[in-house]
Amino acid sequence: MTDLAAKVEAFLAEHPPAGADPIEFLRARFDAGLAWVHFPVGAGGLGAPRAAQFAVDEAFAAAGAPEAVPAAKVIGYGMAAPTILTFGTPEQHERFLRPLFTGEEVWCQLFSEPGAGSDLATLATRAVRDGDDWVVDGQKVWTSFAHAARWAILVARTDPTVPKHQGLSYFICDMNDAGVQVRPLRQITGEAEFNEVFLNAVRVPDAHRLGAVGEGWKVAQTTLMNERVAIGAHAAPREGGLIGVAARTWREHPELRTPGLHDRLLRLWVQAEALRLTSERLRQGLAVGQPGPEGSAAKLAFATINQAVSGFEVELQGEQGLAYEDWTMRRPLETDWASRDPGFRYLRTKGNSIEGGTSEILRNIIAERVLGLPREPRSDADVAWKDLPR
Amino acid sequence: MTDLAAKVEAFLAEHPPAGADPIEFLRARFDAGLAWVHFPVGAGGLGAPRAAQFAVDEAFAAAGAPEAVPAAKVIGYGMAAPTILTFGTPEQHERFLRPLFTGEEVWCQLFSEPGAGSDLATLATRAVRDGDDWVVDGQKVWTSFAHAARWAILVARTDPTVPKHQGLSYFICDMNDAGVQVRPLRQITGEAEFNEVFLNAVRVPDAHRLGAVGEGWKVAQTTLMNERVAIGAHAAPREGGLIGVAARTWREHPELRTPGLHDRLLRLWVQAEALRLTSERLRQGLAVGQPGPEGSAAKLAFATINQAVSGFEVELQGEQGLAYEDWTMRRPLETDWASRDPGFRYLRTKGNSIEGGTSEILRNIIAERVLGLPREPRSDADVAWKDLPR
Amino acid sequence: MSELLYSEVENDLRASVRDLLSDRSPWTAVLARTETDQPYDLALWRTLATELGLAGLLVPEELGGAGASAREVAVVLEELGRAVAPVPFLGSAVLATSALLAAGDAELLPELAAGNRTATLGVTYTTAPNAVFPASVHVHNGRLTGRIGSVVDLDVAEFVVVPAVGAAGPELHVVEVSSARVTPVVPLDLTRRISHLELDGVSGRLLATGDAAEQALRSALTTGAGLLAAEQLGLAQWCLDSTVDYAKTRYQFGRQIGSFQAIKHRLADLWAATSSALATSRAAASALATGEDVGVSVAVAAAYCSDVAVLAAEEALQLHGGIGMTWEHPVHLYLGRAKSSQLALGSPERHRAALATLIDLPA
Amino acid sequence: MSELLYSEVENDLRASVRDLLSDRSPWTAVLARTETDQPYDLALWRTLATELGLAGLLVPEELGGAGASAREVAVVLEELGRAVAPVPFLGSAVLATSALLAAGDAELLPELAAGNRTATLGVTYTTAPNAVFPASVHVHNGRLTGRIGSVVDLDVAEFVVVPAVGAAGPELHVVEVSSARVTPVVPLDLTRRISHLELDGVSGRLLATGDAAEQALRSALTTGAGLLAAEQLGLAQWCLDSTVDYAKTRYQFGRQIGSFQAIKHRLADLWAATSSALATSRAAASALATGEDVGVSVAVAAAYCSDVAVLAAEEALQLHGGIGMTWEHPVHLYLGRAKSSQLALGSPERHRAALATLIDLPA
Repeated sequence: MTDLAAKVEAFLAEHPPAGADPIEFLRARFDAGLAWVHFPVGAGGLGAPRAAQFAVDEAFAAAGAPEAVPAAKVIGYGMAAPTILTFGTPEQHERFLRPLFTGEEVWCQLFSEPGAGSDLATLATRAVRDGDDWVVDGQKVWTSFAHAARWAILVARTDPTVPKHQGLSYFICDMNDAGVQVRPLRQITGEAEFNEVFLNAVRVPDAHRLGAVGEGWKVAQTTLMNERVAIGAHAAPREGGLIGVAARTWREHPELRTPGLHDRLLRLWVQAEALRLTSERLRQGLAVGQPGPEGSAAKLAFATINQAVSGFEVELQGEQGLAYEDWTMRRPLETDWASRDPGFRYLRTKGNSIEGGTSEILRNIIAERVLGLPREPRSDADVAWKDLPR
Repeated sequence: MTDLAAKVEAFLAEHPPAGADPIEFLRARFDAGLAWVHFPVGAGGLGAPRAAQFAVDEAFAAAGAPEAVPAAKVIGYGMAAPTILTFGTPEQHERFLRPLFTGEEVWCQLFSEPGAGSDLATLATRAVRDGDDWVVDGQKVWTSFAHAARWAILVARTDPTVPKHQGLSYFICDMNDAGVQVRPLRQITGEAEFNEVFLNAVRVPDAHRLGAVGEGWKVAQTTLMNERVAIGAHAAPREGGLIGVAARTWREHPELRTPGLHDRLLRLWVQAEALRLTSERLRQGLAVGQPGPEGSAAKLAFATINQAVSGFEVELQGEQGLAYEDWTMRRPLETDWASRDPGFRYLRTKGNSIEGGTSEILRNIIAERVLGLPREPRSDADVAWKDLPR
Repeated sequence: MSELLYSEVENDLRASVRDLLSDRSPWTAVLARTETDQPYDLALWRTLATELGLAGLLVPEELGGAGASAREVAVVLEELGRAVAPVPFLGSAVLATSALLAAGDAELLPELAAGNRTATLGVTYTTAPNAVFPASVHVHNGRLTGRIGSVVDLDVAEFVVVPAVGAAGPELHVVEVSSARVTPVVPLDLTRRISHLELDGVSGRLLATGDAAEQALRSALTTGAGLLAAEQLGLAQWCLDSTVDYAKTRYQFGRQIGSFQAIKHRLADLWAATSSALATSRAAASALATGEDVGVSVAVAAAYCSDVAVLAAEEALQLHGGIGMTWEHPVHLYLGRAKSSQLALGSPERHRAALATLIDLPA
Repeated sequence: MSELLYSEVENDLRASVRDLLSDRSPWTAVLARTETDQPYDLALWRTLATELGLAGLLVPEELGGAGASAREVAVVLEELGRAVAPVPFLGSAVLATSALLAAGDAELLPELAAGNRTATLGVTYTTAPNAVFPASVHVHNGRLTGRIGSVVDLDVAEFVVVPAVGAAGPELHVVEVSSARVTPVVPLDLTRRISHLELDGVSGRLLATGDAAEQALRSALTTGAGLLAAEQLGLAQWCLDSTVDYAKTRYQFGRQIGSFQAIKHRLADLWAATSSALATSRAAASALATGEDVGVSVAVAAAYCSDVAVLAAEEALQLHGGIGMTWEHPVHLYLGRAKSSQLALGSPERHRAALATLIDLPA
């Protein structure tokens, strides 16, 4: 048994998960350095190698240990925490990481704007220095958890006279500020998982800046890289994704089967299994400290297979595929993939190739960073942001 | 009956096709202005509208009239004749058009080079003025009929110090010149339908120039446009293409059928029929003087369907698909699509998306000329040819 | 070979329908209507039916119609598809009208042609032309009892042409919708409604029996499938056009996104597919107009255009990026219509299976 | 969950095979050999078999082999596929060896493992693992008579393991090729030969009968199909790598063609497909090594990698443009290998059909 495994065992012996108060348990886990073992001591970690975290998480999960609310994880764990760790001051570590880990404080991300999607660096939200504060004005979009969040990671333009990547800075924004207005953004499913966030003279103390003024792009890259490392690197059982739902329908409804749909289903099943194995291989690589570039490919394939399977599902339904369960506008904190109807999945999966980096951008990334193909000639790299065509 | 139809009828009455000497018949047809009725009087035509040619060709075909050898048509009829007509002097019309039409003189095309495929304008073959002649040195490639041709249309660089499109001139090259060396270019099928042509101090009289010095690109555009107008605009019967071969195999060999191949065959059949109807619609439009942009799409779809059908055919064959009829190097003047085996078709159709404009270039053309999408930023337009990166 | 170009008359017809729809039924209006209790625009429908006389296009002049052919109906459907217009044209002016025409009705047709009445065909909307005659409604002593699920345009129909089985076999009846129970379904396609129909000893007017009833139903479904292809074509064209427009006006990385080669190539491929869809749709409409080569032409158009419409709507959404995922953008109306239409009047696979028989390519 | 990464030992094995092949079997040599009367490089085969000891990888040490597993064999096949190396490794070291191992042979295996002899499996190369036991060869009085079409690597084999039907059912025999008639076939794949085998009252050595014979054959075919996926993976990787290299060095329009977005995206998609092919191939090799989850893993890898190899070779040809269409460029060697391998040891559809049974997704 490794040292770390022994530490986890000792912790679990001292803090039996069964019946434990989740927040208290998670606070203790943080304080024991077992939140993120690759973080430094005092910041929820033990300075262990990054790869060690897998085994720790699995041990806690196996013991049935309490976890933070799901809304805490996507942005908080996946993006805010590593960024705060890398660029934050000791005071910022102290203030933000523990309640982030316990889920007492939910985080959201204020990056995308209506005019800045794939080209995030062109964003227009302005932050103007005013004494010890920055005053922020602008509009953000596609913000999950905004209506539940206490804090946001925010990128804003602090200098419009320099090329777009150079004029950005990165802040922690208080979502309780009176100038923050959150409106649900209704999607084509009828639901509003996301929000629009309007920032109107929001005051952000300079002490809540992460990284230097003008280095926001560099900080944001850390956030986004951590997002992509996490994607796809999870162990999933066979038929764990949407293909499982389709396979179940096939098994339970012989009357819906046709020869053409049969071959399509089998092709999709093979594709889904191939993606599962690809993700598993990525996970095995990360676990031994060999991160592979398959993360971008996994996200790309995830979107493709989800869209193909859900389109297939609607067709398999026949008459029932003409119907839709419910167009009511709701504001869920998680996407309900499995229990909604095929029509919902058909519409919702359309977002998989857009959210978190479009499939087109991912293909560029693979081509340039993995295959080493040359960038396209660029016209916008040396132009002051304010002079860009738009 | 139209005037033109009456003229054709009178001609056929005077020159009964049955038993006629083909060359004599075609000379008479040329002299009667019924070769290309939209050409001027004296150049094989009657100054009729372009669209009128369809009915004339159909009437001659219906009467079983003699035709020129196939090798005369692709380059001679499709590309050389309209270019000579548009840019040639009366002397050039007089010298070249009649034997071109009768097939007594076969033509080939010296455009592509090893370094200039999709980017034809970057070609490097040099033509240097020497008295009344030009002296041409360079290497051309993918030249059909070169070993059978009397004349070639040739584009060469007459000024390397200006941007690439501006330094070209267009010539008629004598394939009997001692400096012309033709070597078969063997393809992946084992055959050599094409040739490499090496030009070593070939002398071309200035009287054989088409268009002004430096205007070779403009002249070549006429040639290429005429090529593309012709593609796809033919009436074909249902199952007329490769799909007919596959369908025949399917009907004759029940033992090869599987459910998955069945759905694939039907999808391909629908696709082939859709392409046939698209081409038919293009033809109907041309016949009433409404040329549509579907020509590029037809060529694109032709390559796609040919490749998909021939790949399917190999798979349908099962064990027999492992075999290949014959790898012997031959130099055919026509592609033998129907009587060769599926393996030959599988390999040969790979060229359909490359020859005469790659599918990638066709998509650019459709996007820019049909859909009006913006060109990509270009770096090579204002650079002297000699300074281009390569 | 059928005539695949548009005639001048057809182009004029298109222009008048397009003008009306762009004036009266912009997508903002269509979207706003979807969550009200009047998802159909019946005022627009009346204008189309009576002022433009489109409800009676297929009806002979002696019955008060325009005596036009499937070719003109196809042009109208292209425009209705382009606008995802919420009117019961398909159910009333195509499906019910075709069934009544084939069955030799002279009573209801003049009313439909005049735009006084609206009808639909009482079959599940997924029914393919080569399906077996439906047996879910039975006739006893001249009264109809049974259930038909997911009938298109039934919400706003006053009459429904119902296939039923009597003592002597297939029958076709005209039933007043007011005498039946209608249960609306929440539809994936927000712009076209479906409802379940229940008949509990309802009296109908007998239209046809036996082979005549079977043939009339098949004729209506064949016409419907062939002409639905035209609607799918129009839908695909809207998706292509609006995406091309967006790609010219949306800037990212300092360039119009339509200048990126990957996007150009996808739009070029979509244009090529749409051009071919046009050719197949025209061929089907011509075949329906002349009666020649109907089976193959309709199966090809239905199989091809169904998938092109879905592809076009999916590509439109993807290339619009985030904005296309929002409720307040029209792409989802087209996506829902395209995906539902793919299931309608025979899936592509079903049409290919029909084709297999017609062209002798058995499984 | 099986181990999907490469071990250090496997990486070392790969390096030594790759070094040897790049030294001894560059594509120019492979191409030059195709039209000679020695399409196989038997000197190279001897080096691989004896000096590197690769012919006996699957054979236990007590029979003179390396006692390695399918995982190591897969690594070798990746490299052989990458080089389209003309050696009878698949026929001898995989198919015949697996059959002999499963049948408990101790006579020929040491000879094969030592590289003294070469063998193959007497089945038509398209035979799938779940095919019925072949009945084209019959046994009477211990003598074999019949014909087997398109046997892989038979040209250079000295022994062939022949499935035949005797009085009591399935049997497996070892036959000396010199006692049979061998008719070479002109192959689509210039780098791998097939021949027809005719036996006319030939005596063989009986290996197994009944269920044991059936299981041995199925085991050999399953191992073959699962490991052919590794060869297809290597082939796809060569196609990807060489196309990426070409795209970086070929200039058109003043730019490397690899800077055009349409080409970048296609290569990115191909890389993603190849990465997934790797994962499925590794899973199949691990399953064959451990005996766990063999059926599903092999069917998935065979179905997936077959199509990825064809895609990779087709994309390589297209993105090389004209030069790829010429005989003097290696792409066509890979295209012929990929397309033929797609048919080999069960088509993708056949493997999907096998899968349907295993995972309970019936037609």
